[in-house]
Amino acid sequence: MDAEPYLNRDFPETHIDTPLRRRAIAALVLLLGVLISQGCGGEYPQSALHPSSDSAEILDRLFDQIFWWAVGVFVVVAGMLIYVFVRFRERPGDARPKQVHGHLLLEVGWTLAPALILVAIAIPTIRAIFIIDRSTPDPEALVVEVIGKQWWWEFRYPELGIVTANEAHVPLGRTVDLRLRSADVMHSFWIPRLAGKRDLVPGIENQLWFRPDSVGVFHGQCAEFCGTAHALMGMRVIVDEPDDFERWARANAAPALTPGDAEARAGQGVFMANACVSCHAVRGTQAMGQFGPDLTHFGSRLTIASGVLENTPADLARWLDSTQHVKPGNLMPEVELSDAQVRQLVAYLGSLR
Amino acid sequence: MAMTDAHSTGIGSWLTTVDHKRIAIMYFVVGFAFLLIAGVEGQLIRLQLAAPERSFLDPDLYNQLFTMHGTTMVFFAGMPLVVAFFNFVVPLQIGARDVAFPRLNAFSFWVFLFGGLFLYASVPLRVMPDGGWFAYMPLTNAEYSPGPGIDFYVLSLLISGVGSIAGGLNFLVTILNMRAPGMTFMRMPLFTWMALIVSALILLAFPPFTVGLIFMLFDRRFGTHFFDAAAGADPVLWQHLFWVFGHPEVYILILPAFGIVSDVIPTFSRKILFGYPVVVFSGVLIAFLGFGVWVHHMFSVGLGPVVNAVFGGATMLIAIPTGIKIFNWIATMWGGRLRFRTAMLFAVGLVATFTIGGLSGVMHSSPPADLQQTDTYFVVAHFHYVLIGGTVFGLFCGFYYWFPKATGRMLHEGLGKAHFWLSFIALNVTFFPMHFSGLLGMPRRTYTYAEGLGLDVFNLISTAGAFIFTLSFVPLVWNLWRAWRRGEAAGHNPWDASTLEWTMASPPPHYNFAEIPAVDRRDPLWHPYIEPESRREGDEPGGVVPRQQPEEPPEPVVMPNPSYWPLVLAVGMLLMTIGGLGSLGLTLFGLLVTAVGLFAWAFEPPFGGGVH
Amino acid sequence: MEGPTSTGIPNRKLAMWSFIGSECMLFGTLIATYMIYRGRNLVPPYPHDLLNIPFITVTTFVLLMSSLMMVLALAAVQRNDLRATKLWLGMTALFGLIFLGGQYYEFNHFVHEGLPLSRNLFSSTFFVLTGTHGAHVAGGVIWLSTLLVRAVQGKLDARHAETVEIAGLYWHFVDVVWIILFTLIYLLV
Amino acid sequence: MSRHSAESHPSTRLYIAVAVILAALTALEVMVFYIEALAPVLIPILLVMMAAKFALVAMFFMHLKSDGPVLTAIFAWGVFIATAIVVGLMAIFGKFGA
Repeated sequence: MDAEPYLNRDFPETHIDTPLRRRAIAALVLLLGVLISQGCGGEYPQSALHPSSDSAEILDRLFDQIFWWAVGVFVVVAGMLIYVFVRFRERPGDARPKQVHGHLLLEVGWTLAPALILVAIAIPTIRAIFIIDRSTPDPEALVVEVIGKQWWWEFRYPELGIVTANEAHVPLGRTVDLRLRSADVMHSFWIPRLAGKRDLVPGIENQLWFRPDSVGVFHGQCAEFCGTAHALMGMRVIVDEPDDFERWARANAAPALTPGDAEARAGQGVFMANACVSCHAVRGTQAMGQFGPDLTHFGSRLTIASGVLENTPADLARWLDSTQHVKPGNLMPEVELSDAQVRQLVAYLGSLR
Repeated sequence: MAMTDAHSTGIGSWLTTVDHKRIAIMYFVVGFAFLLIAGVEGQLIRLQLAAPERSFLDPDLYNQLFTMHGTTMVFFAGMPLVVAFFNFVVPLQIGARDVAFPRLNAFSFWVFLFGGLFLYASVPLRVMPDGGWFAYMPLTNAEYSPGPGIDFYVLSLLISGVGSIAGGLNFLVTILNMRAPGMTFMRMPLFTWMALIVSALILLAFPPFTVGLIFMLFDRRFGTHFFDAAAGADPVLWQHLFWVFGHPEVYILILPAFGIVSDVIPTFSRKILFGYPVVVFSGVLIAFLGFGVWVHHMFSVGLGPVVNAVFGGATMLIAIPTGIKIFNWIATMWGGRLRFRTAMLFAVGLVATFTIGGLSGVMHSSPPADLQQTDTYFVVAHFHYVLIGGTVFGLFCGFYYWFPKATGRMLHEGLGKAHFWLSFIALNVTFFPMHFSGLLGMPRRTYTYAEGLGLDVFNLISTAGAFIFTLSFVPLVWNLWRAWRRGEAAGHNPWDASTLEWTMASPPPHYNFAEIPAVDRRDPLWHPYIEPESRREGDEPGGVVPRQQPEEPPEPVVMPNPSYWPLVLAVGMLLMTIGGLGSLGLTLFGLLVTAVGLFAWAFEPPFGGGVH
Repeated sequence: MEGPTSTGIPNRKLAMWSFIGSECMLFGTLIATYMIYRGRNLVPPYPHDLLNIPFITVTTFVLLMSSLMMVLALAAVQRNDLRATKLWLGMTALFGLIFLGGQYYEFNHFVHEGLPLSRNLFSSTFFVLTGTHGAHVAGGVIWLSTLLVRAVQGKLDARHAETVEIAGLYWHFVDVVWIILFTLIYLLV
Repeated sequence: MSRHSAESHPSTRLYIAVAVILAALTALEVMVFYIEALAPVLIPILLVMMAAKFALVAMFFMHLKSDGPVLTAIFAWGVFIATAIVVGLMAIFGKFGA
């Protein structure tokens, strides 16, 4: 509302636009500067512009090509527009301009030129489609089943006998062949630095593949609106050195460790005596629930609740205490637990490494 | 009797009016109100996203807000505002006294209004739909969305869809059949041309959506299995039906804006449109191709390389006719005498910003590239550039252009320009950063985002831009108020424009044309200026074109009678719709009212009473 | 105000044809759904368990003949033969009613054989597709009945030939749709 | 095109002839359906006959043949887009081959 006194004045018709336009252009230039400096530096764990696999690299290179064509077209159009504004602005005493109906050659020209640019875009596009949209040709690929559920991810390694949630480990340099399914509604699997999106459709198995080319923790999340906690349906893909991956796979294929210290043992008792077991499985115990994430090796994970919290004792206690506050709408009921029970559960779950 | 009706301004006269100009005003007012409401919803969304991990809105409310924002903008702000311009401008541009079916026109308005009111009844009841404007199955089935929220969505779009189809029918027949003598197709103003194309699009695009909505309603209500994977169905079918409609819908929203700009740029360049036939046929081509590209909303579904390649290619083709339009607009300005009135600023603003939106569109016409862009803020940026930079700027352009004709008052240029620059800046500040946030990993429809993803700055700038948007409405409203209090008289043709609507007084008399004009060329009002060498074949150099309509009709004019029955019919349909929430009795009663209204309508004489 | 039109086609007739064009999309979408889901039904009963082709051939024939009645009614009203107009209009509506009766019998039979609307994918697609068509027939019967009443009242003569023609266009279109449905649903099982 | 030429109106005979052809085609369709030997070509035969019936009704009963190109264009446009959508959707859902 502070613009009111300024606007209250009756402007002569041309008064406002020159200074305001200059200011607008200045603001835009400034903004662009900020954005570009922002876009090029810094840490972007979920960026499509920083590919770390062959598959994401193909998409990024294609995007780059199209982007520069687009910039070229924009420069031409904007240049013409600016020229027209400056050159053909009406001045006092101007006569009516010469009337022109059209120009065949020009029309043909600006039909053909975009068509040629589109051909230049279409050729690499089609080449990329027939690489990306097919199943991987690599027979050595590591098959990982991904099952999207409201609002978390289940990962299964049929060859290795591993079931885990929200965090998938994969070895560096080996193609990963994902088989995507949904347990309920539409989801979309998206780890921008490793691959483009692929939807998880009820009743259909989709495929997606990539071969990671650097070690690290890659962020991803569900990209198809899937209900209340859609925003908090995150995941991590951890690319390990092959040796580390072997170690992880061996450990995770094994049944759960029996807790050593007393507090953790007490926590196991709490876990088994409460509703936890009806939804969660801890292989090697009588907890065999299938509805929630498999917790057999929960202690080895980086995050809780599909990437919402760090997997620290304090955060885990917070999660057990008020799941609905941490991740509103999620399907884990809030179980009445005493502080001591929470402590014991934290110890138990932390021991499941 | 009817003669007094035509001139009275009481509430009854508005409820029974069949005058296309009054219906246009009602469409405009209601559509504008919905635009403001949906704008507030968008502003709330931006407030929530101003910083990471805010808890200003809880997730359910956020999901409801973005659903209502999208649904309202497309169906209850965008379309009615487009139809408001059809209503006001088309009969005037083709030299007609009204549309082909005046009562059907009133009916279209009432069902649209009731559809919108019905949707917003979910707000006080706190059961707003929360499945997105696209309402993907199976999230929106009875299992995953048990409350009545989605039913509000389905039913309100079903009822307002009836109004849209009726409107499409009306304008198709009006433009084909009601043209003044001599107004051949290739002499029609561009806005009328685009209205014709859009009417055809509405007729062909809405039925698939209607069918999809009925399937959804039946799945939710009667236990059918249209989208039930467990029964052997494929929930992706909903996406197909939705986008078979949804993509033409985009053109339903953008082509009228193209039409407006194609009329405004020549006027303020003092130069006839460059390549008229090319601009017309590129519009036809865009509409035609629009039916063959729906899968580009679904590249990540996994339909296979062949399907994606075919639809990606078809999508790229659309860039050609779109580019042709832009180049022809620039060529029209080239060599002209450009007067930068507010309407012209919005027109040129459209050319600039739509180009950006079009180019980002080309980026996701490439299916592999789109796999990184779809469902992210990159797409949000794209379609806001297209829908604000295109549709909304086009509609504002038309608003500033035809306001003097509609009201007889001039708007203030300074305030108008303030409005333009604020909204132009706001558009770019709000949506340009979203290209970055999208590519850096921000998915759409998320009520929050984590810290440490590098998205904070972009989101903060976007939110700031949204505030500028809100601010941009201040000079607009001020301008309206000022015009109402002390706007200068507009006269017949304040812009020295070339088409028929500028031959009559402002505002036009209720019969529009005292004498139906005879037309023998394009841009009839400019023919004295058009040099002989640039005249087209068939233009008679000395042809007589009425420069100005006479004050009074030389002969009595028979106008359509006002009628209550369109309103009654619409009320009947509203009752059926409300009954659709679970009361069979109410549905049947609504059916009865509808039937009564229909019969009374059929047997009421449409013309005769209103001799002027 | 209903003067000569730019195309020479009366407004209402042009509107009816445009509406029919729009209806093509409505039925097209319904047909597409039926065709896509053909053979995907997982739960019995299946189409070939229930569809009775001889029976539906008879009702198809009745609907086809009603189209003949309809053009005869139009021809009659155009030459101002009111007796024939009443006869043929009445026959058209009657044949439409017989078709609807057949459809009622068929639906009822299916439900009794264990195929209510919500039974499976086949019941969903079949009932909604043929039911939408049936609703169109029912609307047409009501429309023709009002014309018949007007004719009996003596308020329908050659000046209203256009009204009859438009109702006829609608009626024939509904017939055309059934020609397609008959082949796609019943003969291509 | 006299409107008052009483009973033996030429168009009446035409309409009856069309109706007879329609009935015959319908009978033929059902016969074809029951002839085992035609099973491999059943679909194209039925589709051709269906299209023929469709065209007969549209051209003669709905008078498209004599009513001029505008109405034909409007109708054909609707039929064309609808057919394209049906065929396109069926192709996407793998209904042809595969």
